[in-house]
Amino acid sequence: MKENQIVPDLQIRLYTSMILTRKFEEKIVALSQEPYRMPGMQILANGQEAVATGIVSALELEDVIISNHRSHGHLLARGADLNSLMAEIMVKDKGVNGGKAGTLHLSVPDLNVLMTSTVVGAGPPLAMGAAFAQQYKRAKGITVVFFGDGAAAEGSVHEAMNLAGVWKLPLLFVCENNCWAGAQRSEEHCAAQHIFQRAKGYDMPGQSVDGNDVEAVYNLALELVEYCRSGKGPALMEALTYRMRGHGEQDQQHYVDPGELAIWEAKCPIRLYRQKLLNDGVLNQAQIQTIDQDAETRVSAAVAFGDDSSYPGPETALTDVFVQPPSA
Amino acid sequence: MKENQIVPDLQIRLYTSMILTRKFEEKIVALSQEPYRMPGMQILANGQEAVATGIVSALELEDVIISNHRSHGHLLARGADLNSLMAEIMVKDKGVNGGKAGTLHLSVPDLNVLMTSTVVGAGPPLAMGAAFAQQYKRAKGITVVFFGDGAAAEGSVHEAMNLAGVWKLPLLFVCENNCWAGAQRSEEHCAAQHIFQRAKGYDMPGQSVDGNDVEAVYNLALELVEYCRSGKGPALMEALTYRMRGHGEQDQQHYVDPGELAIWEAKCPIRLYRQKLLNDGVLNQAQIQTIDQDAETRVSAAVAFGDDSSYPGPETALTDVFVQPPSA
Amino acid sequence: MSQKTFGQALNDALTIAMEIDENVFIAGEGVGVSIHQDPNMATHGLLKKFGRKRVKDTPVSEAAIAGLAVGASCMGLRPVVEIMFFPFITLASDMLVNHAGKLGYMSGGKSSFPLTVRVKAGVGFGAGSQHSHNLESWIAHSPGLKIVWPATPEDAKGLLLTAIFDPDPVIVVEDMMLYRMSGEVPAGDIRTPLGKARMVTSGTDCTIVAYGVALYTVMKAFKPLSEQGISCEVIDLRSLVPLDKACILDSVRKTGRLVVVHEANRFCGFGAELAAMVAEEAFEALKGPVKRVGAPQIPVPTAPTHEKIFKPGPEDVVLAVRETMKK
Amino acid sequence: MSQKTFGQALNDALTIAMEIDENVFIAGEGVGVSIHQDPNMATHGLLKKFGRKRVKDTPVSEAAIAGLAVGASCMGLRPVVEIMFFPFITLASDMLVNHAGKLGYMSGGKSSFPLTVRVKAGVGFGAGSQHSHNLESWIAHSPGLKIVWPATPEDAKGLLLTAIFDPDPVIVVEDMMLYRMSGEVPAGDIRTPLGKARMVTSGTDCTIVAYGVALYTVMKAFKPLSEQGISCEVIDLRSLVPLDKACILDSVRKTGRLVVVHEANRFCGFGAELAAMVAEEAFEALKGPVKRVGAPQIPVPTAPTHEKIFKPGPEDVVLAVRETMKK
Ligand SMILES: Cc1ncc(C[n+]2csc(CCOP(=O)(O)OP(=O)(O)O)c2C)c(N)n1
Ligand SMILES: Cc1ncc(C[n+]2csc(CCOP(=O)(O)OP(=O)(O)O)c2C)c(N)n1
Ligand SMILES: [Mg+2]
Ligand SMILES: [Mg+2]
Repeated sequence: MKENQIVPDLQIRLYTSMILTRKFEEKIVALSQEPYRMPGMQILANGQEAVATGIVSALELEDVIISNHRSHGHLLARGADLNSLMAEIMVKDKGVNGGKAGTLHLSVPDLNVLMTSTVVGAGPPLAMGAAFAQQYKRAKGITVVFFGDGAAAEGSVHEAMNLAGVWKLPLLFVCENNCWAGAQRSEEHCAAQHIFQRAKGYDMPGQSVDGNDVEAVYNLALELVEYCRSGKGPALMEALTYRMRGHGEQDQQHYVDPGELAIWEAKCPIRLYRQKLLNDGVLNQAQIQTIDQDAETRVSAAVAFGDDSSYPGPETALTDVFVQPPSA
Repeated sequence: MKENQIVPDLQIRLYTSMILTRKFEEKIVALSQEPYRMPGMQILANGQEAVATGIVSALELEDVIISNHRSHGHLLARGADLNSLMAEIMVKDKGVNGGKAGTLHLSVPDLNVLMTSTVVGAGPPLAMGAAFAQQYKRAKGITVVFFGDGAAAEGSVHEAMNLAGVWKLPLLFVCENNCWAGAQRSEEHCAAQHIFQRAKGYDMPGQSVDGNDVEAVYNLALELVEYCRSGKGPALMEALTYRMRGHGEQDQQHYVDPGELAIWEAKCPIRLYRQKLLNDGVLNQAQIQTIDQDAETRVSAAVAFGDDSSYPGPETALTDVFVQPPSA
Repeated sequence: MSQKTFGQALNDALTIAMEIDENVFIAGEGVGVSIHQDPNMATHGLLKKFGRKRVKDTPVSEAAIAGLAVGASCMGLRPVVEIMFFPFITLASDMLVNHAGKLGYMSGGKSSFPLTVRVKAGVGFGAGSQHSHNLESWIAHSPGLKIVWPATPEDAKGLLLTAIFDPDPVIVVEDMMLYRMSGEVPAGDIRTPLGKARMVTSGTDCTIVAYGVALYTVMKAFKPLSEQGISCEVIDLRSLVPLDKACILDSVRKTGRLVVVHEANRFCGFGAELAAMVAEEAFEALKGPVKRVGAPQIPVPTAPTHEKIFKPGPEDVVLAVRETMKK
Repeated sequence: MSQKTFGQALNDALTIAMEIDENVFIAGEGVGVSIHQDPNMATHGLLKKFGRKRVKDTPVSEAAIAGLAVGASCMGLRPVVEIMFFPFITLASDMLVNHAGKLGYMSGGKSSFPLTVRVKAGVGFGAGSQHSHNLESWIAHSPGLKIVWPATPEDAKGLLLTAIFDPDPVIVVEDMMLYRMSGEVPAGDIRTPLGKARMVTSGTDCTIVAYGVALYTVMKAFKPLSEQGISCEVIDLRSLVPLDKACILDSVRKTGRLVVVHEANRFCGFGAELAAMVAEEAFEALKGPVKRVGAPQIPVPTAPTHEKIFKPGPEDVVLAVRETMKK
């Protein structure tokens, strides 16, 4: 069972998870600047680490996670192996999906990170299916799906919320409201001020939380996960946060007010939490340094692992289309 | 301008519109029982006349109507020509759409009944487009879209409500909640108790009304139409009513509790209104009889008109695919 | 063996699948309680037999129905979901094409999606183009999806059972016009293999390939053709993906001619694939042009007079065979 | 005439259309404010020029974007909406196929839908199969929809302008890999007629039909083929619906051979239609098998090594031509 109190041990784990994600993605930033190192689009959750860490830390391993295009934090918080994750992001054959997923479609079924869809809004109906399976099998696990404020405009999200509400599925909807969908602000894609306000229309609890406060996220997640697990039905959680590096690594954020960026920079979930743990005496400078250093070491090792593996062989392009391919 | 008070003249029009719809559809019931008279599926609004009449009577002719599979009432309330309507339902060449629409896809663009889609849930995004055109052209009209409680589960409805909310379009969403979608009850397809409860999630007013009380429908429609027309944005109206003849004419309603049917039979919007007008001295028995008789006469004439026309000629099967067909 | 309608055979398959595997469930609009009280409906009586846990009436939400199937199948269940009419596949197409068909591949083989989608097809019930629109070529064009189309009660049962227990996503198309057709159906758990066409008649002059209800249009043309001394080899395709290429190519190598018949629009229809394949891989055997019989490029019309124009008839098949024989 | 990139040519077309007709507006995800600050994007700078009334950034709601176009066009506007990437057409497909393509027909010609949908296609940017999936054969199979696919900056402009002012729904496919390609583009309001293919080279041995970026793959094969003494007639299709059948058939009647090239999956791809049509209508002229060059039946892969397997290259074109010449 998860701690339902914030104890130092947990606090250290929360910090460690966030800093690992940050270092991991900072490395991707650096590599993206080198030509041909990082094929495809790199879409990072920099600034949103507290959401992934806070929520995934409140889950049991049997709980299923469905992720979206901004997935690295969800996977790392779940404890995915850094090496095979980095290799996959580099689209290499030692990657967790053999170089067939790339950064956008990572899945680690062994860890119940069941799938990642980058069709915006597709996660919720998929998650609804997973949660149905849990209910059907009377499993203890619940399903958590991450989607953005932009995704909330897709019809599929509505269908999934409605059906989950009717069938009372063990499904936690997590909307990471990072103020943007591409270059559009939330006000341009969301009619209501808050996405959690829709919950009432599906007869489920809906709450919002400061998504840059990892303990607040953790606490609310615990409460709502418990609600879902108890069989009462789905719940909707909206985490208010900010996307610090723009939509993706190609995005220069020309449309973003630098003042707004500075405000959120000051609210960096990791910096704030580091300060809090120092103030509260949970960790001292040296211990922080060790943790940070360790994260960097692991990330470097992961890159080395990725570098050490190759692009997948051409022959594997044709496999895995079917489990049971037509006999030729 | 529409009367914003219920005056006798209006009351008589409301009654006349409802009884005309009822007689029209009762004739379709009768003809459906004869072989080959009524091709396709006949889906009737028997019992729901007060919704169509109440709302459409609160509109101006410049207002656009988007209808669904249960469309006859919407069209008749708008004043569509009975002859060409009946001929179209009989799929004849003198039908309003030349026998290409049939009962399910009637459109009378001259009367601003712009289109009818029988893809459940498709009306709202289409209507959103029409309302956008009105806003774009700074037209005075608004758009009204009719959809069912079942349709409210479709993602397209959510997308349309959200976008109409963001853009503040002059669009009245009318959900005819008749307790059923096919053989499923509202509770099986709607997570919340009321569909109007979703309005808050789109920052629009949402209200419900007794859909069997034509004056109540008219009054609420007036209020919400005025809201939409004034440029404040969309609104959602839920009319609670009942589908008396089942989903369509093939439906024997084996799954419907006869007790429930009896309750709603007693709440027949036409019977109730007739009684009220008699009680209030707005009409006497003889006047009622004249109106009813007149409706029947018009309906019979329409059937004769339909009978008098033919199935469309085979050559017309190939036209109207494109306005500008490829030059051969 | 017993005499069953096509619909009863489907019902039989669903019953058996649910009996032998706890992980099979069915879901869709009205699969439990239906407005029809008709034993020829595939899901008739299943709610009573298996209860609300395993027979799920859903809201009118095609994307969610398909999403349910994708998500639940990835968790090890075997969902059998229904999309009521073929044109509504559009609403489920993101889930089917971009998810069911691709996520297994992108997982590097770590995930699988053993789901089945039943969908009703067919022209001729006067409801017009929003209820009738055969889109098999869309599915067939999408990698990672299988699609089968039974023409007989026996295959209805055998293909549906195979589909349900296949480890990949399979779309099973049910021709509405066939539900009431009767035929011999073996009892028990029978499986018709995917990717094996059925030789209906063997012949020497022309190969005719069809599937679903179009097969019967072909059979109606068979007699007049025989009378004209033309010997046709008729193939019931049964499975579009995987496709029994060998059967078709072998037959054309023998007859030298191909006519393909389906109810879908001819332009870019599945017949185009068959015709192209033969013109590509059995060209040297061809003695006359390949011919496609299908609908003209118009939406499915509503009026009976127009439906006739749309729907290929036996006379169209005869004409096509005669034309390819002329050369 | 001036030198413009493909993207600038599209931008030019949109600008002109909006200048000459008040009823033209554009809508889509990021068509106003974009994460890209790139003059080679079709909608670059339009928000600044035409304002928020006519340049509408939308929520991420593809069905609603398409519904907006259908509803607004029926009211007399000329919407030009963008669906960001081709696989997301699935989400808009009910609106496009069941509504834009059918409602005019079912109205008996009373309504029309002069809308344009711009969609980005293409393989080779490493985003995998949920962002890359060319589905032109879906659109082409759907009655009532037109679809064009420019390969040059001039056609990008001319076809987009024609599409916008065409009275019917037109899908304009934009190959992402072409946005930065430069070429001569005439100034002013130019219109490329729909349904007219462009003869790129004339030749005597083999007809090669391609569209979009695949045309350049063909051109890369042209030289080695010439060197081998094979004279190819290359046709840039430009418009898939309406289709310039006469151009293709005439060419094949001259050369006796057909090779079709596209980036979409070969199975049930648009090339199947072209191959079938030729095998049906110009059979007597064929001297060798029709050949289709396209992607194998797998989702668009992510890894560079896999993308190479997927994407047809000049060597595949050479091989196909040589194979049909052999017979
Ligand atoms: C169906 C679909 N439409 C459009 C896109 C392109 N796209 C990718 S991410 C994105 C914005 C999503 O915004 P949000 O859901 O808020 O997530 P965030 O990027 O902010 O994390 C868009 C429009 C897509 N991937 N899928
Ligand atoms: C997209 C789609 N799915 C399913 C259907 C089949 N269908 C026709 S009407 C109907 C029920 C609709 O219920 P509701 O919206 O409440 O309207 P009502 O029939 O009660 O007026 C269904 C499921 C359809 N026409 N379109
Ligand atoms: Mg966002
Ligand atoms: Mg209803």
